[in-house]
Amino acid sequence: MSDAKAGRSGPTTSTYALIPKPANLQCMDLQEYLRTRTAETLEKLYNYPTICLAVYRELPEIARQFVIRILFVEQPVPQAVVASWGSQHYAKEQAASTACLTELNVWRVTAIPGGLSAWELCPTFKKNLKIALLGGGKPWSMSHTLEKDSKPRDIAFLDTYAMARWRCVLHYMVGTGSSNKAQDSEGISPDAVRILLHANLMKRDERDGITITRQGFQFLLLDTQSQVWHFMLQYLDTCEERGLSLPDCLSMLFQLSFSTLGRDYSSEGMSPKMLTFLQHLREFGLVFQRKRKEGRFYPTRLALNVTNKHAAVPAVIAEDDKAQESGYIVVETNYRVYAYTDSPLQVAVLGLFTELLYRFPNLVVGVLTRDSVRQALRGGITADQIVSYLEQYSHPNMKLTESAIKSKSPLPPTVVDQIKLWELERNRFTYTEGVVYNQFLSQADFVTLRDYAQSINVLVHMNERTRTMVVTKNGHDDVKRFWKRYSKSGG
Amino acid sequence: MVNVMKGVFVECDPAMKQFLLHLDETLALGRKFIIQDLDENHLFISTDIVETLQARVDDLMDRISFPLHEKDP
Amino acid sequence: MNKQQDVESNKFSLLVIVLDTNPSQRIVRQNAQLLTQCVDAIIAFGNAHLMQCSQNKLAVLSCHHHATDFLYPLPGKQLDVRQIDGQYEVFSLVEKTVKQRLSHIITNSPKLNTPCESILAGSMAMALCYISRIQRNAAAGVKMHSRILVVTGSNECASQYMTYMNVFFTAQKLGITIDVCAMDKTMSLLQQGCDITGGQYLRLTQLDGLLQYLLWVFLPDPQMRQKLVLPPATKVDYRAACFCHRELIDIGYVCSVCLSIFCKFSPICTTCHTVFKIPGPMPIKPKKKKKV
Amino acid sequence: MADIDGEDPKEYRWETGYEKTWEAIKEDDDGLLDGAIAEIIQKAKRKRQAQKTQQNRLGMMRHLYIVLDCSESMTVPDLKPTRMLCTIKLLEIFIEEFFDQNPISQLGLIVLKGKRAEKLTELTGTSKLHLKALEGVSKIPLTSEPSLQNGLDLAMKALKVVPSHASREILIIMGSLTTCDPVDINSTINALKADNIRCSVISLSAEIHVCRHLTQQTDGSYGAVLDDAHFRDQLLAHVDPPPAAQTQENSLIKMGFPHAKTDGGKDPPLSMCMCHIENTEEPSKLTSGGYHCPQCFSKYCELPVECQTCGLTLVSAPHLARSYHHLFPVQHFTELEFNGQAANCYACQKPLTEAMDKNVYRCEKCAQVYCIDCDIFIHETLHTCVGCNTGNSNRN
Repeated sequence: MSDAKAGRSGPTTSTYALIPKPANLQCMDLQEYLRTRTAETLEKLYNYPTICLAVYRELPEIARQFVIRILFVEQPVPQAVVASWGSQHYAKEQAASTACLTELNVWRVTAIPGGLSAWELCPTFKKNLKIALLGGGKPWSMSHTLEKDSKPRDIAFLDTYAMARWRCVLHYMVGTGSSNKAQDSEGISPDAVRILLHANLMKRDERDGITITRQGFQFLLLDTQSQVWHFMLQYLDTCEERGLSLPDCLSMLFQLSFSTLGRDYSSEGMSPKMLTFLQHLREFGLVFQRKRKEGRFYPTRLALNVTNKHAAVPAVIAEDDKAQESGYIVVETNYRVYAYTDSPLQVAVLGLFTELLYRFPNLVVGVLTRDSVRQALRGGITADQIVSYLEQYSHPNMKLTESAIKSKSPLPPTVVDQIKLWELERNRFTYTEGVVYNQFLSQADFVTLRDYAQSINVLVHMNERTRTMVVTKNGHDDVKRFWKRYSKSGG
Repeated sequence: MVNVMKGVFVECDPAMKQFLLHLDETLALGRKFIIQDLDENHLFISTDIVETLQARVDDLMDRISFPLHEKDP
Repeated sequence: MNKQQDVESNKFSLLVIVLDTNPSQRIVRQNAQLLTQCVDAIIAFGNAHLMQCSQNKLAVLSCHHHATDFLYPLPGKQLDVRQIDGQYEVFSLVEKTVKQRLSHIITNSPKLNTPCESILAGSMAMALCYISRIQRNAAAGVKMHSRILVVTGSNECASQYMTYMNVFFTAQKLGITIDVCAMDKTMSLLQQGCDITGGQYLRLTQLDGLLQYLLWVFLPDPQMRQKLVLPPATKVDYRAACFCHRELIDIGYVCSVCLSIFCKFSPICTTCHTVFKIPGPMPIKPKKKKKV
Repeated sequence: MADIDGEDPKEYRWETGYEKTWEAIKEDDDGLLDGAIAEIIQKAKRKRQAQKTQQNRLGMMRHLYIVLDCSESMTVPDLKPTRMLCTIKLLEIFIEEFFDQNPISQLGLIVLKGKRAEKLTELTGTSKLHLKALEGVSKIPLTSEPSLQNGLDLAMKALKVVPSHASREILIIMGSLTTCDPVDINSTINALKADNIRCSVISLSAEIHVCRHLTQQTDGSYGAVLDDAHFRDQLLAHVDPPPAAQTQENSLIKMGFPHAKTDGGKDPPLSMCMCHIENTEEPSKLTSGGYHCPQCFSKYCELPVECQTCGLTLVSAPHLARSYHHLFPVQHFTELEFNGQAANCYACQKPLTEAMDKNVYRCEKCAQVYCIDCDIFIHETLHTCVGCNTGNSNRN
């Protein structure tokens, strides 16, 4: 039985095609993103010190230490030596770090005299990381000196501006933007809409209108920093189509993310294409520029540390939303949800998994019902997402109750459990598409075929007594071929 | 020789399996759909029935769940 | 959904480097070039720390013979540094600020006629005040790990014993690790500090490859050091020195009022002038009997 | 406030007697009270420091029993989440602090449950044991009334035998307003007084006469808590060693300073330690490290400890050094109105501004200027004036 279990994690992916389950929002971090790139692309990307710096910061902590240890070593370092740096107790973590460095092409294997294999940092990466750390090389593209801005913008202004711009996108998604488009002259551009469509966050419906998708709703449950990153990744996906070069755009993005908040930078000397990119960033609120043609811009908080959501300077929330963001939701044991908010966005998000009962100027009352939660689950939102959203925004007073302190969650345990139960009851079945083999003539045949299926990791289930086994759909061809060869040779 | 059949491998709890067996026996979905009863937690069924089956199970769950609270006083 | 990750990434690490710039250090007296080399290594090391994670913070203090000063960051407005090459803006700022401040300090310091000791303990106390300020200002829910790295080529002196001890215990209480890189003599007091706070003590006999040593031993956070193989801690001698002769002793007499340590019994405490009624071993004797 | 120019002369006399706490609280520019409240707290902290005058004679070797009420009254949720849970949390902090500040002192725990007193831990010098016992306290069913007398008697019995040069103390944490005692409690109080045992009480509800009487008779302190923060302050006030009692005998105590032995870099032979030898839960293991009593060479894995074989107190020099700051405290800084004495705080480099820093603090010795946070940090935690220790010019 245990063998059968081991194979299950793999095949479940094949169920997507079969069962009408919605595709979930896949959020990649920088590392995952880079892993999907080819080695040549990576090599090209490592030509930019900014990208090297960003990649370095995203490495696992052991990997970071390894890189810095060999950064100043001229010869390759034998693998055995590198392996001896880590403690035995953390061998697994070390192996993961080593693999990660290899996958990202940060280092590679070379042979050294004596027949040993050794690690050597990829020369491009090494050179450019050194430049970022110690200096040398060309300045980054936006660092031309500027005259002093006569009216410099302060951080508070930039925050408000960035959030307003970003909220435009979010409001557009939930449709609250479209209803009062008349007053809100700053809608979002066709370009942004195209990215939303490309990212599957929104889709065209029958009447050629645009509606939000399941992934879109999941997107809304993310925090702002993750939203921006996901959105930018989608943008980068399409940047080649616009005639922009991926390395250029990515390096520009990281330059912004490494810039200082509240400081102005120059767009002088940028290629026309990069200027277009800058205009797009401006639209999403990642940079502030007074006029389109002005050679001066300010990066905003959204652009800073774009890859790392925890690095986001916490004050990302504009002043007026402070109270709301810090917690405005009260959940009672009778499944009622009180949200002290008037933001249509927050109401819309809440509406994803609660049944709204009343709306007051500053308060919305809803109730978590089986139906409302199931609807959210059907939309691909997980129970954990719902719970963590409610926890994240729960009212400070909720955190002071005895049960909250004991259980470390501000929500009533019954409600949390019930939401999870509602999710579980939907998953009483797991389906795996596959092929069943039965009526074997001899035990030997069965054992041979079973062992083969197991060895190539396609066995889903087997029962020795009834001589029955199930293999995955993808594995069937291999097993069939093996069977033909086997039966020909054997009998 | 060996017999080979395509279909869907289902893993569930014993109670749910009995429910599936019941649906199969009573032809509730219009026809038989279980290809092989593997053991108490596993079944092998035909592919095209899965959607109907899922809807049916959802139905069942709806019928056996109780509203936890009055929505409005 | 990924809470564990949340907990892990919601932290940052503050490194305060206390650099001994006292011109009476032996290595500086022999070759002034070495100080420049040392400063370069420290800057690169500090930047490597900043490079680990965008939230990481750095402060550099110089412990000069007449005063202790912050080399980085400046208390008020930072220098306005624009990029001149491919170096990351923040790193350039560190480099410029440290060098500028240091040359300012060195040129303005009073002339030194006789060699004098470095007041490292006081500089470390200042570093602690700085750390506790950053800690106070850190946002709620953000975990901050702080440590102090002392890089010195001086001798230590017993006159700072109390200050050292207060610094070590404060650091221990606040969970601050003290690392020491001794470039000349063995520093047994500082070694105790490393032991008390769980830091690394490294004594170099030569300055070649200083940066490599620093990166190797001191760059990993204390939390991550257990995952790496680092030089093992040496046994530290914690014997007390008596107040009367300043000699290390195995068994001594302690005043019950002021805890002064004496190597021989005396009827009056020289520190607090308490008169002792009963001859020394008496109060212990009945106890011994009880135990047996 | 309209009446800037002095008090209203028509104010009645009985009104002036009040400390008008509500007038002390002023809204800041944003209409928030936080700033004002923080200021009151900091003022209180400074006040407490000021009271800590230089005491040359302190009871450094303390033997303290904590007597904890576990009656029904501890279930009251006026301290969040309940009195009991709040007390346990604070006691954890207290125990850690106590041993941090009083490394050669000993502590024991007594609980009062159901009119009886039960000794949870004996007097020992390691915090681990007490913290473990404290974990179990939360599971004690909280019922009926406590008996103050039984608790005091039990503690007294244990404290009577400690050496005369040590200070003997009992700290009682009372939730209940009543006590259910077997005989007249005054006899116990008199006995405590005769034995020089200092009794202090922290009441979680209200002031109780018999407790007040007890503390007055035995030279202890009495406090009734307002809220959890105040409770914490009251409790932590007991961390500092009390002044030595007049009658306390002074003596020189023989102590051993073991050093972890290494003979020429070789690992010492494996041996058993004495501290775990009778412990059945964690039996003694053969190890090579450890501290050896310089008198009889018994081995212990932790310091400080009293040698079980020869009765010698074993400590390390830093343990003693931990207590020195009580004896050599940093001098009180002078409070000055801020008018640009310095651009930033000498210690933490915080830029000083008129808006944020109304007062600054100056050390009279080295004349450096500090912000209020550093003033408190230096006096409460660091115990070292930064300015006095960083300038050679001031030293020589």
